[in-house]
Amino acid sequence: MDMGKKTKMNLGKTAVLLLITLAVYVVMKALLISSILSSYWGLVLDQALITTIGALGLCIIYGFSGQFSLGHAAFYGIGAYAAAFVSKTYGHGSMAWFLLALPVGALTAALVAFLIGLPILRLRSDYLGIATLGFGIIVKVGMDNSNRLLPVLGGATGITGLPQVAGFDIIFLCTVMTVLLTRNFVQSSYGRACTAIRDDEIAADIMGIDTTRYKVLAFVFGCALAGLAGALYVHRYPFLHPSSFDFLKSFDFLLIVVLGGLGSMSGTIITSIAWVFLLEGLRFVLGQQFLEFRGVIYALILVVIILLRPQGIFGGKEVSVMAPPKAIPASGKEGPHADPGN
Amino acid sequence: MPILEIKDLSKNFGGLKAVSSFDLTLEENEIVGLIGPNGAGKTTVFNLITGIFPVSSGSIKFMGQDILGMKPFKITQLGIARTFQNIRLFKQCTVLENVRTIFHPRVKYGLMDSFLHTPRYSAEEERITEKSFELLKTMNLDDRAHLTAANLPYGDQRRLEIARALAGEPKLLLLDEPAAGMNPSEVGTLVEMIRFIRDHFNITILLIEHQMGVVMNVCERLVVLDFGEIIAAGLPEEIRNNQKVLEAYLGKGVVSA
Amino acid sequence: MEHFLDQVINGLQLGFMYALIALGYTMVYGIIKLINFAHGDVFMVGAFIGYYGFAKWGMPLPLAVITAMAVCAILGVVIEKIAYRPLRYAPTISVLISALGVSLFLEYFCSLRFVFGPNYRVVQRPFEEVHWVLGGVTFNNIQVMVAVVVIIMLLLLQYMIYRTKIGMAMRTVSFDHDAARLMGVNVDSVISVTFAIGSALAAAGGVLFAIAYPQIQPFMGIMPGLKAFTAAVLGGIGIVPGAVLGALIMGQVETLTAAYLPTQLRDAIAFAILIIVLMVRPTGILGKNKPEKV
Amino acid sequence: MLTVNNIQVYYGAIQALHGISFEVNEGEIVTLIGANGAGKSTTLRTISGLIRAKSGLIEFMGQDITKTPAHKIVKMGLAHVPEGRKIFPNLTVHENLLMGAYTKSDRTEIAASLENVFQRFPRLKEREKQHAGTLSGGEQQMLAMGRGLMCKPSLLILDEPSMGLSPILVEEIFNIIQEINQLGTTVLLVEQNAFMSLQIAHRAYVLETGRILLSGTAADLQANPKVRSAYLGDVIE
Repeated sequence: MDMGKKTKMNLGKTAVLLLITLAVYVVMKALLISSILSSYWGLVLDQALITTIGALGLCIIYGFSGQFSLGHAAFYGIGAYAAAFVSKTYGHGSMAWFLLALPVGALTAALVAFLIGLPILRLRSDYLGIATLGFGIIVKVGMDNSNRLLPVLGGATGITGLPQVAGFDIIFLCTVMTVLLTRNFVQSSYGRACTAIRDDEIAADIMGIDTTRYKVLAFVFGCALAGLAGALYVHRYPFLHPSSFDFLKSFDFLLIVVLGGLGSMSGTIITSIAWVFLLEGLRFVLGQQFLEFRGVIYALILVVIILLRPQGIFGGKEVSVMAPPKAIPASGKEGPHADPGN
Repeated sequence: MPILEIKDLSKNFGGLKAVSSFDLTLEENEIVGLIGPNGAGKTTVFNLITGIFPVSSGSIKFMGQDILGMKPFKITQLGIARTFQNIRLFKQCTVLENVRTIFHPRVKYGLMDSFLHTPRYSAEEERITEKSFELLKTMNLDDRAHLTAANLPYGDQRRLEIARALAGEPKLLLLDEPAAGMNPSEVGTLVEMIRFIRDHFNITILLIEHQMGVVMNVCERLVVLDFGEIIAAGLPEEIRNNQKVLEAYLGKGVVSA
Repeated sequence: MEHFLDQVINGLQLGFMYALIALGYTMVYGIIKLINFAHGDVFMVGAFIGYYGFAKWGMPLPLAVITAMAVCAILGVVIEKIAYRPLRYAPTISVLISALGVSLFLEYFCSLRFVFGPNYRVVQRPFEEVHWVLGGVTFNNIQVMVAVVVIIMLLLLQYMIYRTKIGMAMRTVSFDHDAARLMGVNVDSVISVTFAIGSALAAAGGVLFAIAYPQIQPFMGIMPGLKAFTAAVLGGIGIVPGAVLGALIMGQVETLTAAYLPTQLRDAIAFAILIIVLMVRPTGILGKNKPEKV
Repeated sequence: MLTVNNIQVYYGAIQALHGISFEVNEGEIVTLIGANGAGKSTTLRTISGLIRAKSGLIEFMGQDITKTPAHKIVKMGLAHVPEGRKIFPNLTVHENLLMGAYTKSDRTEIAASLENVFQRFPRLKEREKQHAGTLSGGEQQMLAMGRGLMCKPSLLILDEPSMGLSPILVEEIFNIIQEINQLGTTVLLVEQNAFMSLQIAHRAYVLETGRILLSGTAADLQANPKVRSAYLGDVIE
């Protein structure tokens, strides 16, 4: 196999991935335009994609780097508020300001993640979990009282009248970009450093990897994705309320990532979409009369899945387009041979 | 200049002396064995060299540089690599990934190249993969490159740890019981491999081992540790006939037996 | 100053209740390393059973408390058997997700109209509230009751853990399952007992809570559960005196913040203190940091 | 008394034992020797029920215990002193010993056992109220053995009792093992310290990577050049 063949294979996978997404896009678009998919289900679809972006962020943090975060929704919320602030104060529905609000949301979340991550990522497993959970609650209190700092943020009553400029197209595009970026990151040397930390932090350290640095890197990247998801969310739903970002939302992200199978991007993507549709689907299937059973059924499904598939649905595996190309050594070139005597 | 110079090294855990007044000088290209009964403090010496535990007193110099108080990853990046007595592979990763990961500190592309998979990324990945396969081949593991590390038999896991350590391009390699859990034919191969590694990669090797077959065959010099103190040092033949060593190591009955 | 002491007493009352809940978290964590998110909901079920007992079924209060404790002990054991035990050898995160599922199940199930219903209920206390003033400090009979009940339970628990065979077995299981098995300890039954005791304590806490802050609803367990868990981590999770210490600190922090700072900041300050403590002592105030063996 | 027949054990996908068979007769000291990683501890853990064998049969006192849970095996009279001792550091010496008699409920019997253990290990009596974590290595080993004896086992399994002990202490421990055996307890001993254990054992098995390589009387194996070479490292052929 010649040099560059592997590169081609990688490009090949990217091409296949893009083709699939294009096909999905065309089908979805057709369904939406022809109103086979009602605007209500269109909204659900957008929510599913936004959830996917946020969940991929946690997939990086927890699934690939092993950092147990129970505060992911806080960063989703920070992104949402930062973007809402930009759009509400300056944008007023302008597309250019909206496009600016997206990176502002992501970067604000990333910045906060960096500042909080540097000290708390020293903590291990459950202690880190509870510290991030605590951070999430602090952020929620901050949102509830945000009007004291900036009246436009609305405090406990939330913000209304946000311009709904995000549509299916841009949300879909952001999702595809997120999937590609995450995949590329995971399949790079930086991603491998993170995965090594997940598997054995001490060994990674002793094998020459600056563990603090890569834990923070993964955390910042994952939180930036949560921020991006939040920024999209506020431009899709006209009403922003602090309770959308409380710790129960963090648990949503967590259970998606775990049910999908830790360390599986494909699992995270599919579970995100399935989970959002399941929740709405239940509403639909149960009808008004039995709607109150929705929560009970939802909880039961959760317990049953985890009992049946403790490793998650995908159990760390990837579907082939998301998997790294199988590296094969260049033939012809002889490696050194130990060729031991016996 | 010696590659490693340890002087008067001591380590206490609570009141317990794990290592005391330990001296060791390694010259370039040596293979030296560190032996002694279970619990003698051998692995502690490795942990002190690689910076896992802070040293209680003494000095450690690597290629003339004082490495006391450095973080483990920094010490490794200077050129000391090791394997672990209780195998510590990146279990959920493939064999190949385990080796490729260790190239990270010297990788020649940035984060942006990672995100965008630029040509620079591709070329460098190509190089890392080639080198990893060379190392796997050296350790007879190239046909298992895509298996998950956790599913390898012990012998293969031990050899993978060595391959992984070599990926750090070390000047000094510390092997902690490389033969444990291997069958006799694997042990024979291992002895050859250790010699090959020394010659081919031009490195110094310090190894802890219980199987005397390996130690006597591969080491040029031995240091015997018991209760954290050196009780003997010298050529394998000398050690083999040293009564103090035989008693400490094999039990008192051995001489009469 | 008197106002301050009044607040300290209020904080003590809250802290005592947190302690009852925190003990269940810490015992379960000590034994199977699980953050049992369903624990706060067991507390809620306890509050409801107790309330039904004394308000609807006409039980005397002590009997209502005991009934709530018994029902919840069984509930705890059943939860462990169905949702956690099958995952004994699975990754801890799977068990945690299962616990989340159980937690949601209890909340939504209890919200069903034919169970407890989704709405707040105001609890009619089975006795009148009586205030006393002693040396300028005000306190009431509810606070005295809470203190007495909690202290009795703590002493009983202490006795059980340190003076009985099952307590000794619990301590060995929390050190090492295999070593305990080799002594002839049936680890599964010890785990069941732990869940039973933890849940019973939470139930007692629930009934006290219902009487002290006379309002109950199916989601009432979430915040106290979270606070109690935080208290357990603050004190050093897995350590019984740590849970009590952490709970008392949490109680004080909360009431004092509410009294002297904007009330809305209460939760933020409580969790900020947790984070700061963990920065200084990564395993809590009484926690021991065991270095990993290399 | 104990028959192990062709047991195979896996850790996940890795096979740790490739069909081990051996037996221990009443009154014997039998030792399993071999290098680190040979599968000695795994064998013991399988016998005492901590790990399940994938196939094979283990019989103790004529009963099939292959699938019996560990806590029931203890009750049948098999005590296992694990590698690394695993004493309970936060329990006192006294409590540790009581844990050893966990399966017993007769108070006078327990008191008698306690008396017995204290007689054999007077050092433990001196430290009765101390937390076990504060004991020295040798004392911890004595505590672990004493704890094992508390249930008056008919078979005592010892995993690496000499680990980390000074030669004098090792000798003391081995003397005690011999005494215990002479008083009627059968002993299955796993040791790295091969020659020491061959001296007190009646019979021995040599393990290598999950298989039995050699077996025979201790005296025969002690004289066997193959064992000597495996341990003393004459040139590998």
